[in-house]
Amino acid sequence: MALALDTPDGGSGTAATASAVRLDHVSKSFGRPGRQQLVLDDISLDVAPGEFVTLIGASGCGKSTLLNLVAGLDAASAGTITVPGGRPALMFQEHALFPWLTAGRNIELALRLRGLPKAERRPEAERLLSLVRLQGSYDKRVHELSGGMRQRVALARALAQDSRLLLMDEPFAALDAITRDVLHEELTRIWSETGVSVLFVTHNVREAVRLAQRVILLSSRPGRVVHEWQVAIDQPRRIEDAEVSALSVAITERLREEIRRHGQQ
Amino acid sequence: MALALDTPDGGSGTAATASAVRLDHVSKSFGRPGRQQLVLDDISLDVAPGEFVTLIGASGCGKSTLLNLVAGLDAASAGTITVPGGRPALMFQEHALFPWLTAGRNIELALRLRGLPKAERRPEAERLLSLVRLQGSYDKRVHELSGGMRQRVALARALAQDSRLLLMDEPFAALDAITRDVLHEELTRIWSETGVSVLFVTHNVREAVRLAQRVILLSSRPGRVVHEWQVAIDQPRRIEDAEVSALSVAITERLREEIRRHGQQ
Amino acid sequence: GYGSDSEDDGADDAPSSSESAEGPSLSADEVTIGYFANITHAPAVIGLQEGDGLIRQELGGTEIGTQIFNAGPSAIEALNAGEVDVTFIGPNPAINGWAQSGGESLRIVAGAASGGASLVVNPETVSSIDDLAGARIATPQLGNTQDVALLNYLSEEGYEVDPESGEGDVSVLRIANSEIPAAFDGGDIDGAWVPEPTAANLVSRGAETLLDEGELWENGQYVVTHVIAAQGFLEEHPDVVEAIVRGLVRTNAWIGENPEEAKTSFNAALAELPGGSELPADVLDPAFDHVEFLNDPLASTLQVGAENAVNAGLLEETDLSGIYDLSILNGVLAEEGQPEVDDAGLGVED
Amino acid sequence: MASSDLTTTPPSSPSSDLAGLEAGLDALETPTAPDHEPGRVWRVLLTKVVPPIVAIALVLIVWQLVYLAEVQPHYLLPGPADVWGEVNEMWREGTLLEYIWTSTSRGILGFLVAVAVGTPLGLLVARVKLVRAAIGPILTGLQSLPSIAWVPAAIIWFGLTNGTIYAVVLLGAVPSIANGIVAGVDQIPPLYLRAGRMLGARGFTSVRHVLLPAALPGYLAGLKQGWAFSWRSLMAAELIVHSPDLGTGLGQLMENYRTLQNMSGVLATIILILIVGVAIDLLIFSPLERRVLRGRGLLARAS
Amino acid sequence: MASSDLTTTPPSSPSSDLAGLEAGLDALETPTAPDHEPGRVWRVLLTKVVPPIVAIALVLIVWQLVYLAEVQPHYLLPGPADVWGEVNEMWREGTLLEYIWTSTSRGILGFLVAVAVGTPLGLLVARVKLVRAAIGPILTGLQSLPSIAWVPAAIIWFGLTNGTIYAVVLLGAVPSIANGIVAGVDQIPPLYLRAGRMLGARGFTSVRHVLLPAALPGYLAGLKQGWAFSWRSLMAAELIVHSPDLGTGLGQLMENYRTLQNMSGVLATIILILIVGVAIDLLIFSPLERRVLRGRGLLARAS
Ligand SMILES: Nc1ncnc2c1ncn2[C@@H]1O[C@H](COP(=O)(O)OP(=O)(O)OP(=O)(O)O)[C@@H](O)[C@H]1O
Ligand SMILES: Nc1ncnc2c1ncn2[C@@H]1O[C@H](COP(=O)(O)OP(=O)(O)OP(=O)(O)O)[C@@H](O)[C@H]1O
Ligand SMILES: [Mg+2]
Ligand SMILES: [Mg+2]
Repeated sequence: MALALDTPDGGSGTAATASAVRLDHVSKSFGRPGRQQLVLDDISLDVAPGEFVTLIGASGCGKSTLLNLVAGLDAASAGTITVPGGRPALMFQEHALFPWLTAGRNIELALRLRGLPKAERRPEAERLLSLVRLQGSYDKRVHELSGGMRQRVALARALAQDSRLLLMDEPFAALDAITRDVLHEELTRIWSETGVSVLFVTHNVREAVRLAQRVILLSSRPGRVVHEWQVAIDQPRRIEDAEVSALSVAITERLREEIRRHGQQ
Repeated sequence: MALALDTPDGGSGTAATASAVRLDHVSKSFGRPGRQQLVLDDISLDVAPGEFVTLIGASGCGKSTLLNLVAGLDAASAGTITVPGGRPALMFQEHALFPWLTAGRNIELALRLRGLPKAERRPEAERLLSLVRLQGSYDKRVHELSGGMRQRVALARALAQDSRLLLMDEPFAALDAITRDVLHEELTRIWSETGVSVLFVTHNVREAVRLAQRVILLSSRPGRVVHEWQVAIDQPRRIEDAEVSALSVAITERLREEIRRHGQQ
Repeated sequence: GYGSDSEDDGADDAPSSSESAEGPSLSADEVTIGYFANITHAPAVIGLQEGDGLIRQELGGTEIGTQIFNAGPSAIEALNAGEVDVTFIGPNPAINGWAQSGGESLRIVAGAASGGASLVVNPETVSSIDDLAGARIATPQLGNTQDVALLNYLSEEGYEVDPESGEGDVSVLRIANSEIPAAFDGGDIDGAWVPEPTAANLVSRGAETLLDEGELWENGQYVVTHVIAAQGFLEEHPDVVEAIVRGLVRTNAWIGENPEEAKTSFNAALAELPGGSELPADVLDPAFDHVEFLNDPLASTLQVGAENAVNAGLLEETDLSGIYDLSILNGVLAEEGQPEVDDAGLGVED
Repeated sequence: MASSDLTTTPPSSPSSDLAGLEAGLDALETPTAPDHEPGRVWRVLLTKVVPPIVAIALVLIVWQLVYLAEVQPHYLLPGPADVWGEVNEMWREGTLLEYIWTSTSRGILGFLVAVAVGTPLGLLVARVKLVRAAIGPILTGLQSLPSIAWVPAAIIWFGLTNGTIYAVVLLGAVPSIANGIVAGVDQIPPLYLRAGRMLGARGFTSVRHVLLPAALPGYLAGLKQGWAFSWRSLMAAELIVHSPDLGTGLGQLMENYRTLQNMSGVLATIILILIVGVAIDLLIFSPLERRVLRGRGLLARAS
Repeated sequence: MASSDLTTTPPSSPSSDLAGLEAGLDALETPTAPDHEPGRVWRVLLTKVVPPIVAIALVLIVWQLVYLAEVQPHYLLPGPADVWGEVNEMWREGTLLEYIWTSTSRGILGFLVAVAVGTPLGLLVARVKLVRAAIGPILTGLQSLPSIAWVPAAIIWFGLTNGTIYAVVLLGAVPSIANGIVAGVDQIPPLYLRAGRMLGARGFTSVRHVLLPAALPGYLAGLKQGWAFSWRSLMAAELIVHSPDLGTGLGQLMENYRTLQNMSGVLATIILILIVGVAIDLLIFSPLERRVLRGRGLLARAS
């Protein structure tokens, strides 16, 4: 049975004495003064250390913007963002691999900047590549990789940073169902073994439920937290599980409602 | 009930007197002579005029490569490709929008190159934008669009070409479930109204079944056609339909098998 | 305010055109004359002045184009290209132009100036000829008149110098005239064999004249500027050349009679150039006095200069006969009641 | 647990001498605080107008100090006042603007012709393999030929006219501009070319709608270098061709000052040339560049 | 229904005069047939070696014809044989290589120093807004100052040494190289900078691992222009400063030939300068460029 624990709009239930990420009334608008567009509106959000949170919402609702704010790549227009654990690892929606390096070197650069001694880098890069099922692609240039392969190299690079907080923007969008399943497995394993906190954006509601402890739904224009679900299904879960399906259907229904409501405005 | 009609490996059953796309024993390898990698191996494939065919396969199996060959962007290493209907429209896996133009202008450029008179371009571009649910984004620059919005503009641009053959490389990968549903609807409508032929790559097996008349499964390294399903479910279908689900499960199973077999080699 | 000191108040802005309509028309509608804006070209500077320049007056209805050069090669290039018909120039570019064209391009039709070059040195490092060993002496250009003179002088004094590179017992540096004062001030050179007004300029900065080139020549006279004409132009429009030569002869005569006015006039012409300014008296006076303006091209000194250049290896053996055509000059001199000049056997043979 | 508030805390950097530089290098990467405040005009003034003025003031002060210390005799290194006097004189004589205009108009006209010639040439070299193999390296060779080398030939062909000046300017600028567009085209991500091709852009349509706009940032950089080449070639040409009928440009002016050993004049001319160069950059290239980069989201903007 | 076989049929183009050009412009976009055939070496020869040779041969033939037709007197436009004779004489005298080497070594050394100075300067201008506002436009202004303008100042500071020559070369090349890297940095897609930042690249690490490699294609284009500037400035400097201690370079050589009105010599020097320029491009810049572009998938490759 899906043990979904609905909480009302906004704010997380847990006390915020120690959080991996904390957003306090954060807003963000784009554009020149005068012609501004409000994208995120008064978002408050807590991710507890070791928590796995997924963000869902319609296309263009501000999920990537939110991750950028948390990553410190953009400044919020209002509110404060606190990330106590130091620099998070961000996996961009576009792969953002460096085209002047090979797949393996991209990962090694992350290892190097993290401070790993030279001798350990190559084996570690190979290990990460095989983790994402790309053993043997070490020497491939970025333009020689397929879309899904690039995404996996980017995943390996993000993992190479060994951060306490992992921000992932639709990391599995370009992967086939099977590879995705495998990587779900790996990600869950890494998460439970290392206790890293994860903020994960996806369009695949089943994926969200499959992975997360908590699913957050954003509305569009402007993005607001409209709903949260605690996912109390035991790990190991599988994406085909009936409980996952059931909760997914409920979430999808709410998402549809949200979009419909927006269309009527 | 899912009326799936399994046909054995390779070759299409229909007579090829008139096809929208015809591949005859096509192979493609990359790399310098001596260090070549065979990506597509002896692919024979026919798309009948007005047919909707989806291609699925593991990440990196050569789907995008195949579309590039059909589009004439790359030359096959062996075999011949015939596209009688003239230049197809290709929607790239990366959005491939021109960053120096606004969203609307990107679409207008396609209209202009297709030969539409100046006065009709702007209204037509607006129409296409609202078709992909982006009314009001005409003046946005590419870098001001979210990932999913870019993908939708690219879809609108491909539709603007009004080609007899539409090649689509994971066009809905970055969209939320609801927007995707809506666009499925639109695409099916356009397809049935205009009789365009579609060759559609996706990782979402349900999507493949939801849309296609025929689903083709490619194996990896090298890519070969390993299986085909005729999808005899009546339109209008919905992605949640039981028949769609049932066939999807079967296809996913076959895909898993294929990947497993590959892993063992 | 802008242009408040502007000299032409519009009215007399187009004197050359209005003036050219006045006089009798010569065989050519138009003639282009080249010269340098420096002291050894003073007859041109003065004679071609807007308004009352004597050369201008002689040319009457023929329109005059002027072209100011800053180095001999450009002048010869322009002459060869037919862009300049007559030009004032130093002896060595004329010899080089003559030699390279196999005697086809030009002829010397008159002299203009003599003298004006000297070896000036820093008295602290070079006090006599004997101190020249190891010194660094500048000339304005490889193979030009002063360069050849220096090389010749050094070899006569027993110093060995490789003419091309300038290496040897004395280092010979080729530095543009305009940079020589700075090089001297910076202590980069111990002296220079230069024409006026650079020599006077160096003296005003503490240099001393070690040798006046005139001391090496008979009468102290040697050609430093003469007038050449393109052969084609000379054949087609001898009357125009004659007018120029007559103007030159009269200008030289005027300078000889009115040296102070000539200085003022020269300085004024100089100041009128874009960016031009009058030379200070401590440079102008000695420089002007050091140059002699005369009609005689001093053909024999040209011959000697060419031989020196050949000896120095800076010129291939050249036959200079035919480089002079002094018939026009001698005709004009006869008219003016002055003695004829000699072409040292290098004249055209008819 | 150390809490770093990303909105306010600057990135921690080593407290070495290099810290300032490092911080500077990070400047563009660090998100800037949004500026809705009314102080915006002041901010622009502060960041755009004050720094160059301070820079210029600093140079002037150092110059004046060096002058006063008489590191070099005054006739070799005149002070700012002397140079200003020289400029002022040209102003009063009413010749200043003529000098500037003569050179600037020649420079701009020559540059425009060079663009018109260099752009198609560059496109051909960039896109046609045979042409590239045949003349690509020769272009670079030509680019490194000093202008003076062309003068004799130009005089033979064009005489002592503006034609010679323009010929020398063109021969200097065309290879540079062509090389600029070659570089720009080479850097175009192939995806755009492919996308253009799929949209049906061929030949000149493709050049106009895909190739040129895609190559624009690199092309602009090439144009800027090409302008510098035009201008320098012009200066060289003006030294040689100097006839009163053609008007006097800054090149001749400088040469005359040099000949007359008038250092104040030389410096005044240098400053005039600098001002023209800076003005061309500020009025033409900078705004163009900013527009192009901003349109493509390559410029980090405030807010 | 007309069937167009995409593998073999070229794109249909209008049968106008422009057809050839259009086809050429499409060349890179059209997929090339894979070449596994053994004839590959020949193909490379045909496409890489033959075109420049044909181009040079054409120029020589036209030149010889013009010479024979005596469009200009021979002393103004000598024929190829005369010029060859001049080169040959330098060769026999053993001075040829010295001239080339003197200039080339100066040019390369000056260029390297200019790179070492210009690169950090350009990075500062590109990345630090204050510096950019303060000296960005001045850089472009400096770039357009003719080399000759620096000669008097350089002589005052450095005397008649190689120092003066290098100073002139540097003042010519540094702004060009700095502007090149500024342009290169400006064109970096912000995504890479952000990615680098997320990976923890700061300050010099960021410059080394992200900024420089990302700006490399534009930077290389700037270096090429910078080389042209160095070389031309060198020629200008060599014209002015000619002292026996310093050796004779090509600039002096050309000036000497001009003085002597030896057109064959002038042309021979021009050709030597061209050869050096082409060689530098072929040996240094072209391979570098090709490597950089190929590594990033910006070069269409056969197969
Ligand atoms: N640099 C920008 N300038 C202006 N508007 C922007 C900018 N970046 C994003 N936006 C706008 O902000 C909104 C949210 O964008 P964002 O990329 O965060 O969406 P998203 O939730 O990630 O969508 P998707 O699922 O499609 O990736 C969009 O409407 C977009 O147009
Ligand atoms: N230009 C190239 N050079 C070398 N190898 C390439 C090149 N393009 C693609 N490949 C290789 O060809 C294979 C197929 O790539 P392709 O992009 O067609 O895969 P795909 O099926 O589209 O995968 P995905 O679903 O991940 O997009 C991959 O192994 C890839 O590494
Ligand atoms: Mg997004
Ligand atoms: Mg793909």
